[in-house]
Amino acid sequence: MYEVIAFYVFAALTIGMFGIVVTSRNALYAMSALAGGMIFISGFFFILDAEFLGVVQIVVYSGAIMALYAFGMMFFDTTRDVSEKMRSKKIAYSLSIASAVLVVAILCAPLVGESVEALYPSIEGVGNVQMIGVVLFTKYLVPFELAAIMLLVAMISGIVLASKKMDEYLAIEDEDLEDVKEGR
Amino acid sequence: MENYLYTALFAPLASSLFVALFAARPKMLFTGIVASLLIAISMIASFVLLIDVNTYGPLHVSMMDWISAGNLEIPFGFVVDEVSVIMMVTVTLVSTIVHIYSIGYMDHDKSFNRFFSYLSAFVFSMMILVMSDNFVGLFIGWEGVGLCSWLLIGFWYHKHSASWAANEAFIMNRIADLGMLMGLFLIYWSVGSFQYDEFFASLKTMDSTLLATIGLFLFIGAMGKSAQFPLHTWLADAMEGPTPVSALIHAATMVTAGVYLVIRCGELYTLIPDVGFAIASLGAFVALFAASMALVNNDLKRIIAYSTLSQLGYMFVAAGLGAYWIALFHLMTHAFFKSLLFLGAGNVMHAMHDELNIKKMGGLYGSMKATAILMSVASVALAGIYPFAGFFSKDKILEVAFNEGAYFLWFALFIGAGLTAFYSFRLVMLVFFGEKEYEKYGIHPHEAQPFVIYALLPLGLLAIVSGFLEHTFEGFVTRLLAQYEIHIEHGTEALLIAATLGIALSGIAFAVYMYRRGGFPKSWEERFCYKLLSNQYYIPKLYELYIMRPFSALANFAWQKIDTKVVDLTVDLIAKMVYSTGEKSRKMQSGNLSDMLRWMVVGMIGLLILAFVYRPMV
Amino acid sequence: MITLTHYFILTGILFSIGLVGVMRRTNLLMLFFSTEILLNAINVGFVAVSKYYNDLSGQLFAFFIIAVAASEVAVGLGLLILWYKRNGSVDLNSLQMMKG
Amino acid sequence: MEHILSLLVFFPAMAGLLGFLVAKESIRAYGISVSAIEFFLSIILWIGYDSTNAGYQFVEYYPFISSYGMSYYLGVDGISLFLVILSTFITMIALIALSIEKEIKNLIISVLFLEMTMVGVFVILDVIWFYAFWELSLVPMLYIIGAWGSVNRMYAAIKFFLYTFAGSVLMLVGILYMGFLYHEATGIWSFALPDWYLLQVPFETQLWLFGAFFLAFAIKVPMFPFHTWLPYAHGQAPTIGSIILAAVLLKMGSYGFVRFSLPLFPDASVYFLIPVAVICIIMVIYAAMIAYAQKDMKQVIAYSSISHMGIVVLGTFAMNAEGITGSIFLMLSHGIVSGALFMLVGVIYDRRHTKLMSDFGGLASVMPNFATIYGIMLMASVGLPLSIGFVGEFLSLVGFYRISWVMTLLAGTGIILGAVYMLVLYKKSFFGEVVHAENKTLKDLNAKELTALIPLVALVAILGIYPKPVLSVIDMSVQKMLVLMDQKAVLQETKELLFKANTIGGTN
Repeated sequence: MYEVIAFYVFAALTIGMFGIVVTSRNALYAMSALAGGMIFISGFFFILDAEFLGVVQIVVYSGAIMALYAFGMMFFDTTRDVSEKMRSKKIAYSLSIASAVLVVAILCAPLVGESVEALYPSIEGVGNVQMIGVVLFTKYLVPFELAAIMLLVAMISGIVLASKKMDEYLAIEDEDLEDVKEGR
Repeated sequence: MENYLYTALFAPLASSLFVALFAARPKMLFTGIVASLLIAISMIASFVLLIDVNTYGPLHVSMMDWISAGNLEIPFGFVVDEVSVIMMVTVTLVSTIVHIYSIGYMDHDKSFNRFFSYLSAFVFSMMILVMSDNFVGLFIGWEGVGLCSWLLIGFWYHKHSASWAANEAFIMNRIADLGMLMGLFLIYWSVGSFQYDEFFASLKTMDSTLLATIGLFLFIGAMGKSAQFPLHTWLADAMEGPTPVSALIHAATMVTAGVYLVIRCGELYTLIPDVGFAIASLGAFVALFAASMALVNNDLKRIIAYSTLSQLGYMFVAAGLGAYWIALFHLMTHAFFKSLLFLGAGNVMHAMHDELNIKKMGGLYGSMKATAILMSVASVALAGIYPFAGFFSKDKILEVAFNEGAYFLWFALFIGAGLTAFYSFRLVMLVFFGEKEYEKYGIHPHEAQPFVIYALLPLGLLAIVSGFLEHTFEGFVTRLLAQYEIHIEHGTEALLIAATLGIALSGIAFAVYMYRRGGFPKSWEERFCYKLLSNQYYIPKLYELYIMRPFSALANFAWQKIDTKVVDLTVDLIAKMVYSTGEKSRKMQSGNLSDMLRWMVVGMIGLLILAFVYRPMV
Repeated sequence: MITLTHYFILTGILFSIGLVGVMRRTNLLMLFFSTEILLNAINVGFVAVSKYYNDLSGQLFAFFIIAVAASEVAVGLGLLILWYKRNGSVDLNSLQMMKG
Repeated sequence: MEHILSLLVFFPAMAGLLGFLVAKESIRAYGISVSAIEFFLSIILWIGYDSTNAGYQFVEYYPFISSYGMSYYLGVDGISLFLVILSTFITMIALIALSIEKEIKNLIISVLFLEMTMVGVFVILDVIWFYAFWELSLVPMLYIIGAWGSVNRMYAAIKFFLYTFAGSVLMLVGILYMGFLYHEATGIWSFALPDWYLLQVPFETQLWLFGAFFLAFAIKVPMFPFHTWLPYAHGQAPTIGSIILAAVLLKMGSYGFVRFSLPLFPDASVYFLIPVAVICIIMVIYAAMIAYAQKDMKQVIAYSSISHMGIVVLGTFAMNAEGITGSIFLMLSHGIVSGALFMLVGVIYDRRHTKLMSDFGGLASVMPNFATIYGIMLMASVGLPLSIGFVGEFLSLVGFYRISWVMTLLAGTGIILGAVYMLVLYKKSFFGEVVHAENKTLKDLNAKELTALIPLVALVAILGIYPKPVLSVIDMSVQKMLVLMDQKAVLQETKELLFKANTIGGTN
């Protein structure tokens, strides 16, 4: 029963938060709403007995990614309202709704048979985190390592791209080149 | 004996190839002499073979395989039997004389060597034609003589008319060759072989429709080579070639190849008398038709060409009615006197500096006695006056027509004989007697070189005496060919001979009488009949108007309208459609990320719909 | 009782909110936010399936998605900053160089 | 000898790669020697070929992607042997006669790569590889036309490329479906042609597959109405491109009919016999008429190629040993003759920079050797007996006569119309007076051109007089193929037609 209540509450909250994200004119509001939405999502994860993911969600999304956005936004002028020239909202809405309906229709159609067998069934009495750890370091070891490398690359590239010095060289213009030649 | 066979066959080839080495060089006398010698060797070998065949019977050799595929086996095989040896002797004899004659005739031509090369190549092709033991071998020779005829008619290629005539001859012959090829294919698929003997052996087992079809197809081939109506126009135009060529190819040998083919397939045509009768009727028609055109023509060589055409008609009458040996006999005698006539005409042309209009000659007897006598002999022989060669062979043909009860054909030939006599002597009179018209044009005619005249003497002799060989000839060739019995009462026969002789003599007399007095009045030339005849019944015009021009127009239409405007345009249109779709849809690529994202969602929806429609049913 | 269908519907709603954002916003930063919503919506779906079929693969997928999202943000933000510095705007309409 | 086929296929390409290192001055000699070695290799192949064995010889088989049945599978039989020799021979001759100076290095390297693909198409027995070579052959040709052609070359090159490419895409679908069928039937994947030969395909399926392959081959041949790329390609291509295009590339299409359509889909081939024959007849007559209307010498020969290829395809669909052997022989003879004719046009183009017949006239007196060789080739082209052109044409028509005499008669008009346009061409260009002053000083053939042309003339004569060594080898493999077709046929009518087509006598 609590589960049901929790689901609906979280669902309402998440939808609301995300709704704010996509409609808000202020970037700061949008970001805050997004962070909230993320946390509520982690609520679903806890309901679904995926504690590990729930934690990761909070830590990575609400923590790391949001922090990244927050830092990123320092570069922009966030207090000003985001001015957007909107074109044909109707198309956007109708397309989104159509796709959502389709997704739901497909997913709810009786396609996922009863005969699905679990590849990695969770075992009674073993914690979720432990299970994930086992699977992650056995079957998904290579993807895991790749993900690690990817993150590393992303980190470095993020740093490089955002750093001031690189910027100058990347955005080199013809007149800049002249300046360099003349030793200025 | 095989060596003689190969000598007879390959000596002309050797001659041709040897002389061809010097083809591009200026005149070298020895090429002519070597060529004549080699052809003479071939002639001697042919005579040896004639004696041999007479004593020991036919000779059959198989040299090597040529084509083999599937069930088809075509060898290079040669047969020397009674018919082919007669052809060989005739061909090589006339060829030798023509070669020697040409040394004199082509004396001043800068392409002297080339001429001999072509001429010898022609002899080689002709030998293959007559000696082959199968139909495809015959076809090799058939096309080979066509090629040489093309080369030789167009020998003076800088003349537009010559190259045009050469092409016309080749193409006309090709049309007929297609018919012949069809006949060959039919033979192959009914018999499984192209060999004469196998084909004749299986004739009995084939039904008559099939035989008639084969016979007709083969005759179409013969019609082309022998210039029978409606494929006859090329022969008169072929007179553009040098005169020795006309004598050899377009009188004595190549044009008789069609007759040879019918004679060779005598066993076939005997079984299909209806087709034979059709051939004979066509022959009789051509005999009269060509003779009528010869009546009014003023071109020295064309007159003789029409006469050849007419005589070929006679031969076809005989062959079509089943008198094969008589056809062959006429073929042989005709070869002698007709080539003589042409070669004499060549002398006249030389004397007249290549003037061909007989109206501009006259009175040449004074300056060229020998030629005049020889040509007169040939003309008498052609007219069929006793005791000259033409009498024996031509009269026999008339008897055959009468004997078969084909009185209509007989009558046509009878009239033809009269016409022949008339136009032959019209020519003789206009050229050699009467007013010396040439003086008006400042020409000083002279007799040909003596050796040229000597070379013609054998032909003159043969034109006189070969008729007496009739019975020997009959005995010899009827070993192979069907016997032909003439069942006419002696009285009737004598009457017939007398009638024929009478009409021929009256034709001559009429010609002599008329042209002594200066010929027909000018007003005749205005008449419709005269115009019709002198324009060759407007047939060349009809061909040009209704075949050549429409073909040309259709070809242009097919190219400019159909090919570029329909077929190619369709292809280009498809390409353009692709281009224009790209051109139009590039607007989609506005560069705006929002738009792209929208397109992405559209695509996603499309995919989702597909996924939904084709979802796996549980 | 909450069934898998409920979760799917929720996923669908969240996803379409994300799509609306993706299509509607022209501010690049907002676009990034919207993509995060899309990713999160899918994550919910994965975890729900994982739960209802008692299979850990779903959770692991979600895990990797989070990793990808993190790297995306890192690189994306870097580029965004770069662009902002050069153009002074992060509006999509200023980015139309790929016009066909 | 074991790897001679691999050597034949890849030697030119390897040599072509090395060619980048060769100095520009010596690249001509290099190209000629490479192609001569290649030709020599193909002659060794012929010497080593066992003419009593009708099957594939010099077979090389290595699994390539074995889980999907792809293999590197080479082999040569009587049908392909002479086409390989033709390819190497023509490439060599064309390189000898080459007169282009511009970017000659790239040109020669392109030609060598082209040679690889041509030989590859003829000797490969794995269908996927066949497809690869088939398509690869377009690329060097695209360059040759596009880079060294005349004014309108880009249009011609792109048209050539896209047109032929579009056709073969459908063939790829056919190939994949055929592989799928094989998998269905046997449970294993295989794209080896000899394996496919053993598969009996249901009639309905045959029809579809025949259609898919047909389009690719028909465009390549090119059959009416897919022929319009050819005049453009020939008109714009440099001489060497035209020679190779006419002599070898067109043969790939007709080879495809013999190698794929007939043995793989015997019932469909018989079913479509009459429509195909009708197309062939249209090709023969229509192309001959268009050739007659042309003003450009090269276009005449280009259209005459279409006309002759009509007879080639007709012979192939005669369904008997005479016709098919004849059509393969006609491929060879057409390769030699049309190659020579294009070369001759190139000779005069090099001198006068025009190909219009009206610009010539009277050439026979200025260039006697040129005129002689031209005349010989022309006579071979119209199929004069004892020249190479007659044998194939005669056999093809003999063969098809068994199927339908009316159609043979109609196709036979090709020999008349062929004589018409060829003789008219000859008359316009070679006969008559020399009317243009520029033509009076034209030089006759030089040593280089004679070196290239005399072997062709010799071949025209030799194979015309004694074609048996070639014919018997072809014939044996063709008969084997016919037996195969008979075994594979699923319909009774097909078997009856095959029987009828191959027996003498009986009703017509």
